[in-house]
Amino acid sequence: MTPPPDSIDMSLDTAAIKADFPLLKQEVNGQPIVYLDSGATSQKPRQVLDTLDRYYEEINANVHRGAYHIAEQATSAMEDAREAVQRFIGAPSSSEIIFTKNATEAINLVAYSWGRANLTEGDAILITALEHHANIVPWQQLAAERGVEIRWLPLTDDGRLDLTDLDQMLDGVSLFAFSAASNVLGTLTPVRQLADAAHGAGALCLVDASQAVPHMPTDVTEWDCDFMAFTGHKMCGPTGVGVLWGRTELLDAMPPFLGGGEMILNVTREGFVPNELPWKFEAGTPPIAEIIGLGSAITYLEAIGMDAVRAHEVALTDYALRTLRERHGDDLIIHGPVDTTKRGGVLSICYRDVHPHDLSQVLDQRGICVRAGHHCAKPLMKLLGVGATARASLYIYNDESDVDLLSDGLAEAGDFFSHQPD
Amino acid sequence: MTPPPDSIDMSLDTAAIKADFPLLKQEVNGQPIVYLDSGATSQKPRQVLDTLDRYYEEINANVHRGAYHIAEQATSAMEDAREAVQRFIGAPSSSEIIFTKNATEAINLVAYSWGRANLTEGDAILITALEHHANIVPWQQLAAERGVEIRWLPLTDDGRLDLTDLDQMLDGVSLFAFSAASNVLGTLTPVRQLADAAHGAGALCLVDASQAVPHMPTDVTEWDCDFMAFTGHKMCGPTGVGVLWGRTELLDAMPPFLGGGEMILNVTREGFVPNELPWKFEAGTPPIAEIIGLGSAITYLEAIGMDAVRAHEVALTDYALRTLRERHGDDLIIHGPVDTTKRGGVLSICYRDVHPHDLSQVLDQRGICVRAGHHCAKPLMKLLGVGATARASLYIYNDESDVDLLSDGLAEAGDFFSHQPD
Amino acid sequence: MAGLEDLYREIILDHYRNPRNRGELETPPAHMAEGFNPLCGDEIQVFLHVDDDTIRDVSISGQGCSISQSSASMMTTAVMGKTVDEAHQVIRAFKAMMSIHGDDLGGDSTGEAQEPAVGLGDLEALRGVVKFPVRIKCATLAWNTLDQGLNESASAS
Amino acid sequence: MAGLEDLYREIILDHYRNPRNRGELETPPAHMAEGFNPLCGDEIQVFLHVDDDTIRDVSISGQGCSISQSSASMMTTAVMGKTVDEAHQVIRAFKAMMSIHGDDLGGDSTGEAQEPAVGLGDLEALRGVVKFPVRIKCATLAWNTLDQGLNESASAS
Ligand SMILES: Cc1ncc(COP(=O)(O)O)c(C=O)c1O
Ligand SMILES: Cc1ncc(COP(=O)(O)O)c(C=O)c1O
Repeated sequence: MTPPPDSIDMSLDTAAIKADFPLLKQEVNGQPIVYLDSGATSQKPRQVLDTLDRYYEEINANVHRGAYHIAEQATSAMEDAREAVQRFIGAPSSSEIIFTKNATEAINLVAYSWGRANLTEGDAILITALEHHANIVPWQQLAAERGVEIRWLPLTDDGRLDLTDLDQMLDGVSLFAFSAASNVLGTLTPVRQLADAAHGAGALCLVDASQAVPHMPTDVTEWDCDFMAFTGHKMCGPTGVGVLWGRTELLDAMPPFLGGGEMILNVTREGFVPNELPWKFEAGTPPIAEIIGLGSAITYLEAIGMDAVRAHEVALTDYALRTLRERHGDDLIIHGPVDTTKRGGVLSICYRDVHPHDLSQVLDQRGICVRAGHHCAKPLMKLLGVGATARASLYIYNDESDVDLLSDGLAEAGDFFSHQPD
Repeated sequence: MTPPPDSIDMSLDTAAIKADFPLLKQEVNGQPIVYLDSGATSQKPRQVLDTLDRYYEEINANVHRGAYHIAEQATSAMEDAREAVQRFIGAPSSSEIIFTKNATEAINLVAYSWGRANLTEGDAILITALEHHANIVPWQQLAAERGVEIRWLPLTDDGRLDLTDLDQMLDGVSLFAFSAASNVLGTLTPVRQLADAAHGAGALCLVDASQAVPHMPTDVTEWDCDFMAFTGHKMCGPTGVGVLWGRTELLDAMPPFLGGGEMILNVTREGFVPNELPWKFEAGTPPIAEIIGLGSAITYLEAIGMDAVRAHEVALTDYALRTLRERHGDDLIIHGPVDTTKRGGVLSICYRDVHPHDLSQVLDQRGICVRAGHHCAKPLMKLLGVGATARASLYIYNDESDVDLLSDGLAEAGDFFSHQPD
Repeated sequence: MAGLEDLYREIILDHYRNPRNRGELETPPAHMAEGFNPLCGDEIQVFLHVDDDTIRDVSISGQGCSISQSSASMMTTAVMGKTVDEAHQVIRAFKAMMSIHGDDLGGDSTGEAQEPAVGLGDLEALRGVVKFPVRIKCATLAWNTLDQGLNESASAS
Repeated sequence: MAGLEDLYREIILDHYRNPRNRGELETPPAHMAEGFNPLCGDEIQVFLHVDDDTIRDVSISGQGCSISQSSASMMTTAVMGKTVDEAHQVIRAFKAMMSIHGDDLGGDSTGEAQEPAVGLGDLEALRGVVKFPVRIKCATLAWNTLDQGLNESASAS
């Protein structure tokens, strides 16, 4: 919170970036759209949409099966995307990149395959108080089925993980599953430190990086984690594709999850022999166009540079925290860490006593898209003592004007709901 | 096999249809592409690609979560697609339409959720000798885990189901899982009769309709089946989306499968309350664009009319069987039923002693796309006594000229491989 | 596009700011039913004291947006003192008003198209909600919970 | 785009039509290793009689396309009578030739870029296969199976 008050060094040319995103040219109620819900899903640049079109218009064919020309091209485009993902997250081998339909399936894959094969009554899993349902419910399902204990790492008052008792809580734990970045509080967690602690206690760790991979450089080798999950649609990619990364030794030892075509070496009436990695975990026709589209999204983000993406979001988040608090003072609560180096551009807002749902309705009237609700993190909402928040989340195409319009919208909502009818 | 020998009543205007498919304008080796692999995946019409573009350019937003304008539009476009699917397959309620990533996930959903909740040691499942791996492996996984018995309904010599001992084989069976149409032999199975037999024996039935829904009118109510699975990419839709339909009573009683966002009503530290149908089975961000694209594919097919689609394929298959056999005589084996009213447009070919892989390579040189391999049906290949076949599969955009080119290509491949080097 | 005034009528804001029949009733004799809106996190508890087939008392607790809270408040005044049958009629009438666009996905949509001839009074103010499909679930939350509560207390007695 | 003649050289067709060392060996003393090409359904059995660190006899059964069958046939003539170490060298050289485009997805691709200096003789005829990426798995199937067989018979003895 120390930069000079008025001029900000925006490392990105947001005007040029915005121009790449067709949706951001839309109008709502005659006003240009102000998209502040990238935490739910990002918009897609022209470049990614063109990749999808080209795929369908030029090389669409089922992969790994045909010896003909376009089938070869589709297969190699898909495998190129796998290598793009590998590079983007610093994975040692592309055969460790498993494509799923979203981050949720990626985490479920671990819960079903690794979890059912390894955990029984008396074992324990540690998660944190700020997890998304995607990193809670699969473990609760496993817990209910197997009698596995779930422990919850608490938070500090400003929404960071409270590590005071971490080692103690890790005692006897088989898996520590945590988010790299919170989709409600913006909190960035100290992934490497948590992974080290897990390993020190003999536990594996799984990182839900759904809110991190789109926003900053990611390196699973540096993180030294064991599994990592993220989702394509939050990082300029299409819907319908997610990624599980895992260490080869672990993936090799795990039984298959979904069964069907592609994931087998041989099938007889007596049984089947699973395929090699990564295909062992990719049953059926993969989301081919979507995987190739994700590869294109990675190319797009790499051209901007993930360091620049992060720098932009730090600067813009800082601007937002500063100007919103200056203008709205005590009318406004923004949850999560105040230090912008410890958080991402996710602003969960409570404004006066206006219910988040009503707040977002008023903002929508001005074309401002924010999300109201529990953000699939109900245990966290309970901890925060709220039923819902309104969440504005920032990305590469947002700039100060978006924040200023949000600020105006908050003031209007306050006026509307506090105006006395009689 | 009784139509007049030379003039065929093609009910479809294939030239106009072909013009809707951008990929079919591609050239391979300077020759127009001849796409005969729709059994693996179909090509996509301009109309579906436009729908995808419009979704991403105008209303892309995460569904069921935002109160803002484009989120409402995205949600209602997705739910409209669900109603389109409901109508298309004759389902009584749209809440019985569950979107998955492909047919494979749909069948796995039943195997994991219904299967694990209901079957134990001593129970039995009946499948058939012509199943795709997607309808074999999930049951083998379940069988290995639970000690469930798998029975295989045999085939007649011309590749139809041999129903002689059906009732006996159904004795003690909990689930009868079978394909409505074979992806190797083209065989259409008597779905209603099989469903009645299953119910008569107290078993449920699951229909893998992946090769049926794209090609003919489908009505699950008429079929009187219990579960039905199919996949979007084989019916002019995008990759990344499939469908499970199931009866409400069954789906309601089943535990959730994948856990995460969307599929819950409430989550506390103690556990979760599953959502209502269909969302209970749709964890995480759905393949939104893909679902909407599938809706668009259905609109496209409905405009043609599924009766007309089927009539076209019957006529073209008949033309193909007739002309190929006339010209190639004993050099050619086409597996499966000869009666075109009992089969779809899937032609699994063995030509002289040319290996299918080599055959498809020669065809590829002429721009003809056929698939060589086991078609994810290894137990069936073993029964046929072949390691692989070359498969040409027909769809709405194919016409006689495609068949004629295939026929020429077969002759060339024969020449090439029988030509003696010395 | 519909404007904010279509949604937030004065009478709605009034019930939101000054909710009627707010609080908890002692259980038993009252019965408590709980409802969730999984989309926005709203939770509601409906307390119902049914005696001799008549709703003797009804109250609301929980949290929610202006639409869900005002709908709940108006609902309490609409069904207070009514017989269970009459209450079911009001529930049907209200739900019919909320489903003009057939947005209600659950169940089959045959039949229920016509609005039963029950006057809705103040509740008419919520008619504008159907123009904001996402908010329909807010408006119907209390009603679904009441319905559930009536069924539960019927089967309990 | 590469033409058919790039793929189907005469020598390949010759080995396909007249496969060398086809058949089964008695096990034991021979060892049998089995390989699958999951993409096209090809299956191969490699029978290996290794004695005193030398491949005394090798034969092939199974089914496959012209590329996989001719590659297997040439392989038998290339390794027959060779020591296990020499055989490994040929395997490495052949696989290096087949992976010029780095298409081999499994394992890390560091290091192996250079081709070892082992003459491949007739096997050079298979060089054209790399222009047809789908067929690389056909050409390498026998070799991977031989590799596996050598390792298995080493650990068995
Ligand atoms: C009969 C049959 N069942 C299931 C499938 C699996 O479909 P998907 O790969 O889209 O899951 C296919 C297609 O490959 C098929 O032909
Ligand atoms: C932290 C976090 N984890 C997991 C998810 C789930 O992603 P998806 O819905 O794409 O599976 C999300 C997004 O909703 C998220 O924010």
